Formats: sequence, C-alpha cells, structure tokens
Amino acid sequence: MKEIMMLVVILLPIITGILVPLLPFKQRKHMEVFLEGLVVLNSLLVWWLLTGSQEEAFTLARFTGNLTITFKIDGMSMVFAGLVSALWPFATLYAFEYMTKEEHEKTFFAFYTMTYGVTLGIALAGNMLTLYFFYELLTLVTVPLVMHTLTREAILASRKYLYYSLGGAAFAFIGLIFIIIYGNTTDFVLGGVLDLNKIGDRTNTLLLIYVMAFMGFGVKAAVCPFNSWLPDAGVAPTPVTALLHAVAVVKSGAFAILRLTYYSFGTDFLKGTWAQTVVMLIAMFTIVYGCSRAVKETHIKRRLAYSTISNLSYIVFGATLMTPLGMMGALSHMVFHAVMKISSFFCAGAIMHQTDKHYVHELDGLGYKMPWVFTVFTISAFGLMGVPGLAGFVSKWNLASAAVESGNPVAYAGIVCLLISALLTAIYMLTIVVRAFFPGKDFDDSSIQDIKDPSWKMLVPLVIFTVFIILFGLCSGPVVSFLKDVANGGY
Amino acid sequence: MIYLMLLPILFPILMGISLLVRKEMKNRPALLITTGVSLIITALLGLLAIILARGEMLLLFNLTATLPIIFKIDNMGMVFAGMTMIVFVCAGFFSFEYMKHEQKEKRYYGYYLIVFGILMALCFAGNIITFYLFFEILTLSSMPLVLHNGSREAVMAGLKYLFYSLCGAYMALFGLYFLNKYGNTLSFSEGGVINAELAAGNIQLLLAVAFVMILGFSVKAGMFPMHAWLPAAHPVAPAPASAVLSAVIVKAGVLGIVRVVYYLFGASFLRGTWVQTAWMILTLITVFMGSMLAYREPVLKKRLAYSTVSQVSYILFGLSVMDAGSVTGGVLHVICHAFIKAALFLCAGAIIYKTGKTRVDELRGIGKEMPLLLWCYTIVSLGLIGIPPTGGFVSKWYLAVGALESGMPGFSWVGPVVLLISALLTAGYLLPVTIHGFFPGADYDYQKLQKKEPNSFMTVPVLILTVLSVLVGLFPNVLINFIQQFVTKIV
Amino acid sequence: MGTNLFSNYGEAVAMILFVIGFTNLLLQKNLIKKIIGLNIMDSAVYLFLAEKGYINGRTVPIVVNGVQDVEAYINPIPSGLVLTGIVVSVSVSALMLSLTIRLYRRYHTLDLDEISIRLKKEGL
Amino acid sequence: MDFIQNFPFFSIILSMFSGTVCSVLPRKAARWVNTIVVSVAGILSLILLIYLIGTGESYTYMMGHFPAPWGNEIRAGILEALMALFFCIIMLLSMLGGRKKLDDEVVESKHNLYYILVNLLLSSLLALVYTNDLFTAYVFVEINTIAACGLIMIRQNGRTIEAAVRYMIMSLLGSGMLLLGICMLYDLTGHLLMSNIKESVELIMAEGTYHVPLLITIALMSVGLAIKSALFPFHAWLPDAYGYSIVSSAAMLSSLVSKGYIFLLMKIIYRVIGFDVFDGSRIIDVLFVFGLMGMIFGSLNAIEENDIRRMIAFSSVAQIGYIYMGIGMGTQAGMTASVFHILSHAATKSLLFIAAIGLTDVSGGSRKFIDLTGAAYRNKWAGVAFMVGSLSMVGVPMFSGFISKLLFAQAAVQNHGKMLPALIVLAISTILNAIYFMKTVIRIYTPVEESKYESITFKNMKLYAVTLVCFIILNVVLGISSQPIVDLIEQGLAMFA
Repeated sequence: MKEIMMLVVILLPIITGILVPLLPFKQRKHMEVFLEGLVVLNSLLVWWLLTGSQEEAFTLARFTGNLTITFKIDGMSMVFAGLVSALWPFATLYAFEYMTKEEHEKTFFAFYTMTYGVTLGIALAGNMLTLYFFYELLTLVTVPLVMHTLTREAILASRKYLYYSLGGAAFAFIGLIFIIIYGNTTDFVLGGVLDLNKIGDRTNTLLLIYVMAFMGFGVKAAVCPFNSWLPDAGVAPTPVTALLHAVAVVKSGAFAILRLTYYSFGTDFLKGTWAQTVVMLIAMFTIVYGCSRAVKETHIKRRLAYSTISNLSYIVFGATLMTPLGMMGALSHMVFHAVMKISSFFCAGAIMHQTDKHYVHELDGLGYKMPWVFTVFTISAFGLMGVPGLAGFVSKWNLASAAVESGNPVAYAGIVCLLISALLTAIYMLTIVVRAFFPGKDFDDSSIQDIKDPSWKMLVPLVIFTVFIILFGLCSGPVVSFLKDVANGGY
Repeated sequence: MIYLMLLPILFPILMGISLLVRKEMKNRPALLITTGVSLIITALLGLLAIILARGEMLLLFNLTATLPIIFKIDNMGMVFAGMTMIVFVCAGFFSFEYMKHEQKEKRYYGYYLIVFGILMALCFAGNIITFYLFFEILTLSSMPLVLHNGSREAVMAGLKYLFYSLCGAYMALFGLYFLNKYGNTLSFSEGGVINAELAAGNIQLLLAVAFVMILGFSVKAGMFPMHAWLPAAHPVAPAPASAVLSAVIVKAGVLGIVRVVYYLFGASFLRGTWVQTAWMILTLITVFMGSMLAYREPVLKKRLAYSTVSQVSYILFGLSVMDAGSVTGGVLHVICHAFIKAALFLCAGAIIYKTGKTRVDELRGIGKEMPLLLWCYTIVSLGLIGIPPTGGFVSKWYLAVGALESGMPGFSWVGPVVLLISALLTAGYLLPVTIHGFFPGADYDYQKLQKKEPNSFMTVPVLILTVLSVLVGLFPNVLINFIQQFVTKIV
Repeated sequence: MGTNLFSNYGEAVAMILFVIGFTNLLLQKNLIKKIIGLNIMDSAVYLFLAEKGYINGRTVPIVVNGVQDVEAYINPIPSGLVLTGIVVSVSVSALMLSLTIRLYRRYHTLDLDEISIRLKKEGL
Repeated sequence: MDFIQNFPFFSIILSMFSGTVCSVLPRKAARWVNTIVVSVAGILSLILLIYLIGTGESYTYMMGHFPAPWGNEIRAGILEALMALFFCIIMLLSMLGGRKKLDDEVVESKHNLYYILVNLLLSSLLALVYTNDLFTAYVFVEINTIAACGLIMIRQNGRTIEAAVRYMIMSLLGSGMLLLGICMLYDLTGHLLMSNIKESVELIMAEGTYHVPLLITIALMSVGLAIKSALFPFHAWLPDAYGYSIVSSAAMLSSLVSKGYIFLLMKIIYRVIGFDVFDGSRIIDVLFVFGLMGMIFGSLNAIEENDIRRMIAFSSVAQIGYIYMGIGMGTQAGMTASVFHILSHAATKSLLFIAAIGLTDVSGGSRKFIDLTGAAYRNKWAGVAFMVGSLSMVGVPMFSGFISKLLFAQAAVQNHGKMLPALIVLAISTILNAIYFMKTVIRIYTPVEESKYESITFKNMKLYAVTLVCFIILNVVLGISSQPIVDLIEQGLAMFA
C-alpha cells in the first residue's frame, strides 16, 4: 500500500501542475486555494510516509537489463524529502503574494508545482538510474520557471542553465554507466556497491570516472567552475530563486553527490585517494570563490546566489570528507542552510516586491520602514555567518569537527576556508543590514516614506523560518542525532 | 539560588531590547530613569550573583549533543565582572549628560544595556563555547555603539571594527574545533584540559592552534598585528561608549586569552614553547609601538586609543610571561587600566562636550576652565605612567618583577626595559595636556576665561573612577592577595 | 613482386585505370569529365573481372557442337557479372547525364562549384 | 518448408511490381497502392518476424532452382525481419506525414513518379536487408542510389538538383569501391554467396595466405559503404540533400537509405568476412575514429547552422557517427548498440524532420530560427513532437535516445582501449546536442506578442498530427520497454554469426 503512496506523492503534484492551466478558475483565489490545498495535502502525505514504518522498495518500470525505476525510503531520502515537503507549502504561500505583480502566473504555478513532484522523485529515488532520470526531468521542468519573465536575459539565462545541467548530466551519466558495470547493483547501499573483483587493476580509471561524475552532478550543486549559471538564473521570480535555486535544484545536486559518494562508489573505495583530494580542493576553492564574488556583487539576489554557491560547497566539502561525521555535517548544513537561505531570499524578494529596489546601495534606511523583513533578514544573516545560537553555527560546527576528526591535512585547510568564508559572509550580509538600519547621519527618508512591510502571506513564512533558525540553533540535539543515525546507516 | 547568575545577564539584555523595540519616547527623563535604574539593578544583581552563586556551575542547555552552555562564577570571572560593573555604571551616568548633543539616544542606551549584559555573561561563562557565543554577540551588539553618530567615518570604523573582531573570533573558533577533539572537556578548568594521550604526536599542531587562538582573541585586545581597528573605532564612538570600549570591551579579549592559555591549554603546556616567545615578542612590539603612535597623535581621543593599544599589551605581556608575579600584575593592571582609561576618556568627552575641542594643541588653559576635571585627568595619567602611589605603579611593578624573576633568557630584562621606555613615552603623551592646561603660558588672556566645569552627571563618575584608581594604589594588598591566591593555582 | 606484377599485368592495368577513374570522378570540376571518370572506373572493374574470369586456352561457355567436358569452358559467372555491371553503369551514367543537362539548362555551366556559388547567391 | 518463408521474396517483388504499376495508375490510386504496399510489406515482415521468433533459427531461401554455390539466395533471420518491419513502419509514417507537403511542393505530373521511386526504394531496401548474395547486394545498392537520387530531385529546383548530383557522385565513388571490393573478394574466394565466402575466408585465414588482398578488400568495402552512408568526412552532400528535398524524402533518406547501407556493412562484417577477422583488421579503428570525429564535428556544424532543416541534417551526421563508433568498438555489445541506434535514430530523426516541416509551415515557410519564434504555439502538435524528438536526441530517459546512449556507453566500458575516448566524446556530443536542440526548443516555445503568422488547428492537419503521435509513441516505446527489442537484436546478431 505504502509503496504506491511513494508514487502518489510524486505524481500528485505533477498532475496538479498539469491541471492548473487547464482548469477554468473563476478567480485567482480559487486557484490559490486549490494549489495550496493540494500542496499541503501532499506534504502531509510525505510526512506520513516518512514517519511510517520502513517500506520495501517499489519498482515502477524496467529499462534494459536490470535497470529499473525504483523508489525507496532510506535515511537520506527522509532528510531531503522531509526538507522539501516542509518548505514547499510556505514557498507556495509566499509565491501567491509575490506573483501578483508578474504575468501568466498559471504556467508559473503549473511548473512550480510539477517541480515539487520531481524533486520528491529525486529524494525517493531508490537507485542511480531513477535519480538520474528525475535529475534530468528536474532540469526540464525548471527551465520554464527561469525563462518565465521572457526578457532577453531570462532566455539567455535559461539556455545557460539548460546547457550546464544537461552537460553535467552527460558526465554524471558516465558515472552511472560505471556503477552499472562495476557495481553489484545500482541500488543505493550505504558504503557503496562497487565490486572490487570486477575492478581489478583499473582503480585509477574508476577514480577518474568518479571525479567526472562528481563534476557532473556538481554542475547543479554549482561547484567551480560550473557555477556561473546560478547567479544568472536569478532573473527568475524570487519564489523560484528562493526555493529552487537555494534548496530544491541545487540541493538535489548536492544530494546526488552524496548518493554518488556514499551510496554508490562507497567511501572505503574513495577515501584517501587522489580523487578525494581533488574533489575536496574543488569544494574548498568554491567555498572561498563564491563568497568573494558575493562580496563584489551589488545586486541583492545575485549576491545571495553567490552566497548559495559557497554554502553549497560547504555541503559538498562535508561529503568529500567521506566519513559518517562528514556526511552528518553535510546533511545538517543541507537542512539548516535551506532554512536560512530561503528566508533571506524571501526577504530579498519582499524588498523587491515592496520597493522595486534591486541593489544593495538602494537599501539605505529601509530597516525602519520594513522592520519585520529586515529583522528576519538580519537573523538569517547572523545564521549564515554562523553566530552561535543560530542554525548556521551548528552545521558549521558539525562540518568542522568532522574535518578535524577525519585527520586529513587537506581537511584542516578546509576548516580555514570555512572560517574565511564565514568572515566574507559577515562582510556581504552585514553591509546590507548596516545600510538598512544605520543609513547615516544626513539621510532623508522622504523618498521611502510610504514603504511598509508586505502582507501576512509573505510574513508568515518569513517568521516561521526565523523561528526554525533559532530553534535549530538553540536545541539542535534531536535533529543532529537523527542525522547522525542516518549517516551511520540507521533507518 | 544558582539561577541567580542569569539575572545580571538577562535583565539588562531584556531591558535593552525593550528599549530598542519601543518607539521613540518623547520625555527624556523617563528614558534616563529607566536606563539608570536598570544599570544600578544590574550592578546589584551582579554583586548578588557573585556573593551567592559564586563557584557554582549552571548548565543551561545543550547547543548540540556535545556543546553545553555553562555558566560558572570563578575568581578570574569575578575580577573582570567587578571591573565591568563599576565602569559601566560610571560611564552610563556620565552619558546622561553627554548624550544630550547626540541623536537616537534610545538606541544608544538600548545597545549599551545589552552590551553590559553580554559582558557579564562573558565574565560568568563556564566553558569556551559559552564564551565564544557571547564573544561574537558582543561584537555584533557593540558595533552600534561605535557607529552611533552615523557619520560616514563612523560607519566605516564600525564595519572595520566588526570585521576585525569577527576575523579574530573565527580564528578562535578554528582553535575551538581542535580543542573539541584533543581536549577532555571544553569547560574552563585550572591547569588546562588537553588530553595527554590524544595530544601525543600532535603537539606542534596544538601549539599552532593555541597560537592562532591567542591571536584571535588578541584582535579584540588590539595586539599587533591586528590592532588597526582600535584607533579607528574607539575615537569615533561617543565618549562614554569609547570609555566602555577602551576600558572594558578590549578586556573581553584579554579574558579570552586568559581562558585559553591558563584554563584550556594550561600554562605548563605552553611554557617555553615557540608560542610563548612569539606571543611575548608581539606584545612587546605592541607596547612600544602603541606608545610611539600615541606620542605622535595630535587628536586627544585617538591618542588615548593608541595608549589603550599599548597598555593592554602590558597586560598581555604579563600573561605571556606565565610567571605568578607577572600574571598577578597583569590581572591587577586589567583593573587599574580599566578605571584609568575610562576616566581619561570621560575627561576627553567632557572637554569635547563643553568646548568642542578635540586636538591636544587646542587645550591650552583648559585647566583654568575646568580645573576639577583636569586634576582627575592628571592624577589618572600619573597612574597610567606608573608613578607611586597610584594603582598603575603597583601593577607595573609586579609585571616587571615577574618578568625579571621568570628568568627567561633575554626577555627577563628586555621586557622591563621596553615597559620602562613605554612608561616614559606615556608620560610624554599624557602630561602635555596637563602642562598646557594649567600653565597656558604668558600670552593666554584670562579675560575670555569662563568656568566651564560640567555638571555633576559628568564630574561624579570621573571622580569615582579617579578615587578608585588611587585606592587600588594605596591599599593594593587586599586585591593582590586575592588575585595571587588564584593565580598561583593556574600558573 | 615485380615478376608477379608483370605476369598479371591485366589486373595491374585494371587497378591503374580504376585509380584514374576514381580521381577523375572525385576531383574534376566539370560534370561531363566526372561522368567519364565514372565510366572509366566502372570499366576498369569490369576489365578486372573479365581478366580474372578468363582461363588460358579455354573457350566461352556457349554450346555450339555438343557439350564438351567442363574443362573446355571458362567460368561463366564473371562474364555474367560484367554484363550486369555494364547495365547498371549505363543506367547510372544515363541518370547523371540527365541531371547534368538539367543543371546546364538552369545555370549554363558544367562547373559544380560555380553552380553552388550561384545557389548561395540565390539564397534558396 | 513453410509458406511463410516466401514472404521476403513476396515483399520485395510486390513492391517492385507495384512500382511499375504506379506509373500507369491515376494519382490517387497510385498513392493508395503505395500506402497499401508499404503496409502489406510491413505486415509480411511482422508475420515473418513472429514466425522466426517461433522457430528460433534463420533460413536461406533459394531463388530459382540452382542450389548454392550457383544459385542466388535470400536469407532471413530475426534481425533481417526486424529491420524490414521497422523500415516499412518508418516509410509508411514518413509518407503519411509528408503527404501534404508532397501535394503542395511537387507538380501533379510528378506524383506518380514519386510513388514509383518510393516503391523502388522499398524493394531495394528489402533486398539489401534480405539478400544473401554480394553481387545482388551491389545491384540493389545501385538501384537504391538511383531511387534516392530521384527522391531528392523530385522537387525541381537548383538546390535539389545540385544536391542530387553531389549525392550521386559521392555514392558512385562509394559503390565503385564496393564493387571493386566485391570483385576482389570473388577473386579471392571464388564465391558470391555470403555463407560460402565466409567459409573460404576462414580457410584463407587458417592458411595465412592473401592477408594483404583481404585487408584491401575489407577496406574497400567498408569505406565504400561508409561513403554511401555519409560517415564523416564524406558527408558533404548530406545537408543539401536532406535540407532541401521534400520532407518525406528527407525523412526516408536520413532514416532509411543510409541505414540500409550500414545494415549491409554489418551483414558483410558478420556473414562475409567474419567478425573476428574484421575485428583483427585496422579498418575497425579507422571507422571508430571517423565515428568519433563525426559525432563532434556534425554537432558543431549543427550548432553553427541557422536553418532548422539543415541543422537536423547535420545532427544526423553526428548520429551516423554514433553508429560507426558502435561498430568500431568491435564488441558484440557495440554492434547491438549500433543496431538499436539505427532503429531509434530512424524513429527520432524522421519525427524531427516531419515536426520541423510543421513548424516552418506556420512560420511563413521560413526555416530561419528568427522566424520560428513561438512556432510551437502556432502548431502545438509539431511543437510537442519536436520537443520529444529533441529530448530523445539529447538522451533524456524515457525516450529512445537514452537507451541507445546507455547501450553505447555500456559497450564502451567493455572495450578497455577505446573506453575513455568513447565515453568522453559521448558526453561532449551529448552536451553539443543539448546546445543546438534545446536552443531550438526554447526558441519555438518563446511566445511572441503579435505573431504575423496564423496558427494551424487540429482540423486541417489530422493526418499529420496522427503521424506525429505514432512517431512519439514509437519513440517512447523504444525508450521504455526496450528490453525485448534489445533481446531480439542480440538473437539476430547471434544468428548472423
């Protein structure tokens, strides 16, 4: 029974999305109710699935040979699916308010909702092929969202996004092939499925392939040098940028990397090889690179996008530690960063929506006009910096202590990168905050007299996310221990 | 009873927040009363906590599974706490008058109270995590004090302060990660927490870590090479704020170093290593350089800021010697310097408030205009130079003697020499104000002279501080015995 | 090697002819010359076949006065192949020629490259 | 012997005669005859396929009463039957899909001629598939060439004639080499029937004599066929030929004619020379390298192209490169992948051509991308079809392209020497495919404010839409339930050897 439910939670949003343009809604409100209702329902279903007892794998279709489309719920899928399904309803709610200013929102909501299903597909994928399949699908359903505004740069951005992702997939595909050939099975098994007898003396080739596949999936996780699509994709409406380019899409890239490293190639095969060093260095470089670009950037959303790039590489760095602790750190940052970044993106969106200001230097003194938004933004900024008592600190702590535990000198250097990036994060986030709250002596707020906080639809998600940032920060015990179980193969 | 120690922390913070969120209040007296009362109450609560909850340990909650938030009032903490309370109350009352000619008083008092609470928390922190938590929040919450007047210069200085301190904080955090692995526990315990068998083989690594942590905290303490923020940040703040910054907040860095060196790594672990040598060299450089710069500095407040740089490094030098006597001297100098520097800044503030003069060469005849103030100034200056019978003399005496007794090759005499030279320089940069103030010279026309003695809001705090600094010098034994008895435990 | 070459000079000539025809068909600009090249190439192959099919001192497998024993005749299949091949090449050359005529009617030239340049100009 | 065993012969002869009949019938009748014949041939081969799966072994069928080695033979195995079936399906669909264009673009008087040519093409293809005799193969290759040339130039304008001439020249070069190769082989072995030749080739190899001539022969034949099937760098004629002939011709040329030659080559490799001998020769590496280069350069040309039809044509250069790469790997798996790719590419490419024509029609007949903006909204069916085709080409799962990519990659992994180049080029060419196909898809789905072209509704393109749907279904079937087909191919290859 529950096996079928896995399929249902994936298909329900997709069907809903297809229905949205077809159904004749009397007025916008009806559509809102319809969508929100179904999304919430789906999320509830997902949570019901996750909290339920362990289920068998469910095989949907069968490609050539033993390649199947299979769904299974294991620890990682619980984390990712839970995360996505927790965020989506809020994001949708926020989108209703935001999209009032945009055109043909029906198509937007159609694809937006379909993406939900596809992302769940990635989360629940039971083997590499399924993951790959939904990974490709994700690219396709999100492209219309990127090119939604249909401006020239939107189209260019969507093209770039498409080329990068499909190209990345092409390399990930090679990895897939090797897992098929050299693995006992393509299913995800913590610790890897490679059959060492089959490999024989071709270890180096396989490592090379691993690096290729890593870079392939890394395109979505925006590792250097394949990250330039992400800031460009910021032309999309903010709900997209916030949820997809801070959580769903990019995290699915990181998710895929985790799957590849821990569940397919296996850490004991990769650990201590040159491949590990290479990917770790890539991650470290990206961490610093993203931050420094963010500091240079003056467009708010692009700045946040760059910050996302570096934060994603935190996750990737955790993954490349190739220890259970590292995975735990990666997962925790995956969750916590999602909450923090989505709230900061929503703040940026709210600012744009209320004031049509897009650049940092335009924000002077807005802090007192939109106190809610900017308080939330400040908190998320502190969180991203890793101020103790907020979510960011915990995940960074996990990552860094995992790096220390791993005893790998490169990882020590990685800690330095983490801290440098924390400092840069402080620079690029707090300059915004300071501008907003301390506009300077001779600043006249006549120009921004009539600016005020957005309506509840936008504020509710913001506040809730903030609460979660603080909660995770103060008593992250349960979450972290759960993640630790996941990383150690519990569930 | 044990929760008592939370009151002096939470009460001012809550008061401050309530002040911040409350909308601009019209009648000034109400604001002043609230602030004043809460200052007094906080001080009393602090006293109460010290008396009643002393030596007890309070585990508040766990940040993560392994990171408890612990409060513990030990002797070292008491010393710093007492110093903090006195200075804060004095400076607070001083600002009631001073802040008349600044806007946004409410915001100022709000942050002032918050900083007070956080400093108390720092003093009472029972483990390094708690300390680090409040250390970072201290930076964030004291920044508004720096950039209070919102001028471009102030904002820049504020950001500089912020980024330097964060940089330091993150260096400390870097060490934290390693302590987490190589230490038995993270809570402060006399003689260090390093786990011998874990540390075996990683000594060099740990030494490097220790050095990084010392550097990190020494950023707040304005030690060379990370001192550049201090001369920029302290002078731009309102005078009472700079008094607090210079007298107390820099001491947070000192406290951090004390905690790291004597309560985490342990003196025995570091004594005689390259870390001690390098650290000592840095302190000596700072001592000399600070006085030198102060000597060349025309603007009074900047000059005082530089003097802070040099004086705090006296303390650090004392600590770096790791000899009972010198450490005692250092801790004693913490107190003396706090009183003295606060007094000096308040004087400078009073002068600016009354006459608007900032440069030393403008101050000719100031002694005729406000004799009482200048007398206080002169007395505390003598103290800072280290002329008996003021407090400064005692502390410096202990510093020098300790250095000599420590018998370190070279430094045992290089240190005292440097201190001596710097003392001379101190005389060189402080006394000219007195001299020109009282003996304006023949061409000073006494017709234009009118009394500008500020009202008691300003004079009383200055007087109190002066008297205290003298008292420390006159009856040092009480303090010294108290300090020595716990210093001997940790050295 | 040399001796072998001399002993079956027929095949050698066929090969040379084939190469000549091939290069003509490939490199000539002029369509007619290309077609001639084509024919040379084909006939070279037929020559080759015929040469291989002929055995010294035997006669064509055509029954005139009573069937003699098999040794008297050469293998008929190559000759059959040659005939078929000739038919094919005739038809092909006919097609080519007709195409050439069409092109010439349109563009009044036999130079293929020039034609394609014209086409570019037409921008069709 | 069962009656069903006659079917190959029937289908060949039927289509040939119907071709001649078409010349005298009126236009509509001719069209019907053509349609019926193609479908009948399809059905026949389907029955044959089922029959063969039942018996599980191939058979040779004696033409006339001369037994081997004198007589002429037809051979039918699972693979042959499958190919024949597939060719019929594709041809039928392309004819239906292109019918409207035929009426628009070709003068009435030429229609009969067109149907004649199509029937001839079909018969020659079937003959190529079924024949067991090299010389017959050669003859039908020529017939095939002539028919194809006719198909190209049926639409009378300078471009097509020029294209036809170029096509002719190239393929004549090819067939010349093929012919010479055949003759030399005959000279070496004294046989024309594939099976007999193979025996004597094995003999030669065993004795170890005549290596050089054998090598030359292999080279001549494979290069000849490679030229005819437009393997890079012999593809100069292809873009014009596919780009300017009428759509159904283009579809058939790209997905049938060249594939017919490739299939013949495979047959030669297996049934004449023997796989191991071929694998031993250098030629296989040459084919491999040319395949790789084709994959890259074809796509690069396609990216530069500004004309949708020519773009698709160039993409088939790349796809043919895939097939030759598969052959060049010299493993059974690689061969299987190539055969599967023949099918999937046939399905996808003709779909793309036909969809493209629908898009250009609603864009004022212009094939420039700038005019195609938003075409997918004006002709929804064509838009969807084109998207499906593109996704399949890019190799998105659930479509046929993905499976062939999968098979290729798996095959590549088994050949250690050629693994990395193959895989990397595979990945790169995927990216390039993505670049030009997705660019086009985004372009046609970018709405324009006020379009100057009227959009077309389902009513006035029923047949067209139906064709597209059939193509899409074909694609998806190949993509999802490919396992049985792959099994069939493997069995068929086994029967070959």
